Amino acid sequence: MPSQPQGTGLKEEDFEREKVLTVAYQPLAKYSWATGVAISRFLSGLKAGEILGTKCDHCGRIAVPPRIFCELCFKRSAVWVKLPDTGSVNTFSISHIATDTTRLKTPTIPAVIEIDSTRHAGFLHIIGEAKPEEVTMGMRVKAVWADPEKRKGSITDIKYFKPIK
Amino acid sequence: MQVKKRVAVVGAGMTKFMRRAQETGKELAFEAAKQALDSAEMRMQDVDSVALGSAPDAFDGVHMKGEYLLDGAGGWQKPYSRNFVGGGTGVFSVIHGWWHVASGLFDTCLVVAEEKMSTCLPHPQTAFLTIFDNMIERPLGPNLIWIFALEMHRYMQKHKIPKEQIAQVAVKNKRNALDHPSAQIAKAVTLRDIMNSEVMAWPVQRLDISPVSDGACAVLLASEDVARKITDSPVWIDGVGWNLDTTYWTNRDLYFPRYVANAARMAYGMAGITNPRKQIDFAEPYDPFDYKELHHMEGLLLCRKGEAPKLTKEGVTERDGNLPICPSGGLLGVGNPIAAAGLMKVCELFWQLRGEAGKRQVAGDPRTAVAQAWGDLMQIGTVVVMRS
Amino acid sequence: MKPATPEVSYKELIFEAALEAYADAGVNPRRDVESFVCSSEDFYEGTSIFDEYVPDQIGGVQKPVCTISADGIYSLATAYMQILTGLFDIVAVEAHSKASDIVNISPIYDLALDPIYQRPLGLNANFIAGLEMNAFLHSSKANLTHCNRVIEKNRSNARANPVAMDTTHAPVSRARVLSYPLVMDDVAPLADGAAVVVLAAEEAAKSLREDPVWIKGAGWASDSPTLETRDWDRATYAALAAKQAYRQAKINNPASDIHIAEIDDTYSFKELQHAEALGLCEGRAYEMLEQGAYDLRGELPVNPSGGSLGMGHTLEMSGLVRAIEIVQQLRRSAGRHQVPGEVETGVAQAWRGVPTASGAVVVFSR
Amino acid sequence: MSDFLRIEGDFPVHFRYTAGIAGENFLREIKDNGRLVATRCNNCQLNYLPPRIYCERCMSKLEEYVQIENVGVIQSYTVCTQDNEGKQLAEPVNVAFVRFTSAHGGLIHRTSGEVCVGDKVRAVFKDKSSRTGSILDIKYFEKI
Repeated sequence: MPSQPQGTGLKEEDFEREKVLTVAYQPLAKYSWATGVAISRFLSGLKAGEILGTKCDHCGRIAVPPRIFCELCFKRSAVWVKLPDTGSVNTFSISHIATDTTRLKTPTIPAVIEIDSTRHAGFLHIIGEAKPEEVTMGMRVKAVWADPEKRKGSITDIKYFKPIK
Repeated sequence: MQVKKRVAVVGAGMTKFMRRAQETGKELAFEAAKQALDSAEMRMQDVDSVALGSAPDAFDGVHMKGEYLLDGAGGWQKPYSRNFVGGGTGVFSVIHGWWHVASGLFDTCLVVAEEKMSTCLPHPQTAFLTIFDNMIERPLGPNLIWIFALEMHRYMQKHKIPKEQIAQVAVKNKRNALDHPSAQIAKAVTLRDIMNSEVMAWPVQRLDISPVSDGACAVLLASEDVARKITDSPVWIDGVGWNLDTTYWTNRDLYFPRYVANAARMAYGMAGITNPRKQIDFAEPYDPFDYKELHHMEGLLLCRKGEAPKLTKEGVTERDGNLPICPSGGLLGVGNPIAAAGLMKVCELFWQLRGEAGKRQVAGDPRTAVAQAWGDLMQIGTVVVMRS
Repeated sequence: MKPATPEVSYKELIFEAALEAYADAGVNPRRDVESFVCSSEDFYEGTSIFDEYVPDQIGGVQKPVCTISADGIYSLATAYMQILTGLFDIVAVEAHSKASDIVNISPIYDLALDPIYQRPLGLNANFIAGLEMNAFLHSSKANLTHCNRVIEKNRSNARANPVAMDTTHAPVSRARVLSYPLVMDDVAPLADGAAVVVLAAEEAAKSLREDPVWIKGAGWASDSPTLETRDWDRATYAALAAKQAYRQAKINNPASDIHIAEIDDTYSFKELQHAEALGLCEGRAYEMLEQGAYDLRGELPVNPSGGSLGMGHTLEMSGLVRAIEIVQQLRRSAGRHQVPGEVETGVAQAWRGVPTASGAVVVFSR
Repeated sequence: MSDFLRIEGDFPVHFRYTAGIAGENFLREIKDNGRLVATRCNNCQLNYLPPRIYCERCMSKLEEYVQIENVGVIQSYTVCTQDNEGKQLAEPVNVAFVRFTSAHGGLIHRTSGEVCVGDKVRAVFKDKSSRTGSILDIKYFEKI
């Protein structure tokens, strides 16, 4: 075991006081991802106010988010099914921080929503119209859709899921 | 199954773990590699191959960062390659090196893991946005803590674990790290400190999380015949396992890391371990968050599902307990330069199994230990079983 | 391979390649394949920790799956090592390119340059290819006519290759200078594609098919990653990788022992430089090229597939495309671009592109 | 193709690179003294330029800095027409790889005007007052 591990630790002030030389750089890499057959159709479905899944005609499992294959059987799964826009909360968190770790004034409640009529299939989304202390696992929720004219074929076409009271 | 060549660890090295290092990533890699070579009294020209592990390029801010780091890691004019399995990379790097030697193609392999997260601004966490699905998750504005919080919450709910029992892990590991010369913030904390720390994304609080860090680690591997010439006390890699679960993490139940269990079974099978709780003397499971140590003890089959908090509460996992867990201080205590932190666990096994861990030495002449890392979208387990 | 594949996602592109490969090998990935090795770099994908996104479309869920951040030939070598350990009998290798998802490749190449010494110059990363090309032309007697001939040869070969993307019929032009002497036509155009290869240990391979193609040796190596301290007049990384692979394959005289070669031609001059590094000539590569030895019907065909210049450059998949071509040629199933004669031994090589000095080599035999 | 949606994205981060231990010394020598320094590996008899804290060949730790005479030789050159985003530059830029006889390595930088392989050149520094501790404190290489 080395008794004297090497390394020169710096403080943020060391940068501010230009104690060390640095190069600042802004990466300019940009992407435009082709969403493909499955996710294009899923997103188009959201635009139309529908949650679409795929059913494996081999094992019968319904997958959402949908894919053109069943990863467990390794077969094409081309049967599209319209799913209800209701489900239950598998797990959730109450987040006080934004992506860049700055603090939020109002917490967001991310959750994994299991969509009804599937077996534990679902996706990440946000809970709305609920106080943090009211949210529970297994809670029944329903999608709240953006106005049709504001939908753009995005996961955010569902504004959030709200508790079914 | 018959492995072609038995592989030993014959040297290890580690830099300090620091919030911000002045050294470039190359320089960090060098410092660790050099120490590993020196500790085995080996010259670079005697090393046949080099394996590197490093997590996302978006931390160091270099595309193809394996290429960038290679001279510091000793890769000049050598067979050199970089593996990448997210947070599982550190322990996986040893597996990557292991097959270089176990295949019989090389007698020796220098394994280096490096991470320089402080390059990434405004905060390394921001880069984690880009680990989420680019089509259906990123538009929701997620952050890394979310997935931990979602997994932790599910685990707590399934087994009805109070938060205090989980926080106990952070208390233990941060205390253990007081004895680690590389530790970034060696500071004892109380249960109350943790429970009162800022809530990031419930149930995750600030002190549940390991500190963001820069650093590097290295180990030197050798085949049995060569290892015995290098040292009288090689530490054997007797089992390796890795396993990747589906990307569709929202289609799984997160309360149990089945991919870790799969990887553990693979490694235990190779090592002839049938009863891990009895046959393993201590363990270094991956602990970037306190609950992960508990989750991974269960994944490593060191206890029943939901039993890890109880063992922690009873003191079983303390350094002087019956099954010491993270005697190094873990990521929570020593720091978390992602890939380097995973390899730090393998270094700890090496030092402990040789009786060289100094103040951190676990009692009772440990002979068999397991190190494990985890990563991706709560998805991969990487496991190494080592014996003295 | 195509310039763009807007109709499928990267997962769907890879799934199709995997289906085809598993059918060709006669394996069920869920039952038979024990380990999977993938190839990717985060900035090419636009996703950090891209290895998260690989298991489903290759049949690798809850199996040993890993990513090697390198060209597919490195992954092939990794799978080869995994099999040699005795741990696995059947291992699948995956590589892909979704270059059309990248809005502009230049800022990504820029991110690969040293941030302290090169990036502040603010120049397009292809200036390094320009410097290397000029150094190569100065140190060898090869000239721009030879570079043009490489481009013409590979484009012509690609026209017989149904997998290749459509190649221009226009004559080679040196008008659009990127970084003198490097012009647009010297650079392989980006393409999309996906490739999956199945490797099996000897007994397993024999039980799967009558005509397996054997890996006889694999090598990979890097020269200095620092531009200032590497060899500039030759591709030392390729020579070292070839030496390692040839030693395993017991190849003493590559110019005669190797019957066909698929080598990196990311830039036209690189084909000549790599041919020399791999020992695919007695004297200089340009002489062989002049004599027509590297033509599809020559004595040692080089890039009969069309190479990256002809087929399209598929990022980390390029080397695996080279390897697959050798397998098809040795099986004599290459179709219209099948080389004539008895080809028994072939070599495939990859380079990781600017600014690296890293590459891999694999030797195949029937 | 309008049936197939695309989603746009990027890396919403920026980077701050330290020059490192050896890089710091190298750039400070340029900034403060207008000198080029290398690190010496006595084991391999090499002076690394740009300097580094390790010998990539023998992995010795390098701590001895030696001054390199400001006379280099053009090893290769190019004329670059595009910037780092692939946009056409207003004026093509002459760039060269310059080796130094007493060093292992060299520097890649702009040249003033056209050069040929084998030309002797020297680094021209910015005025001391405008140097910032960057590789751009070298304005360019010029023929001697």
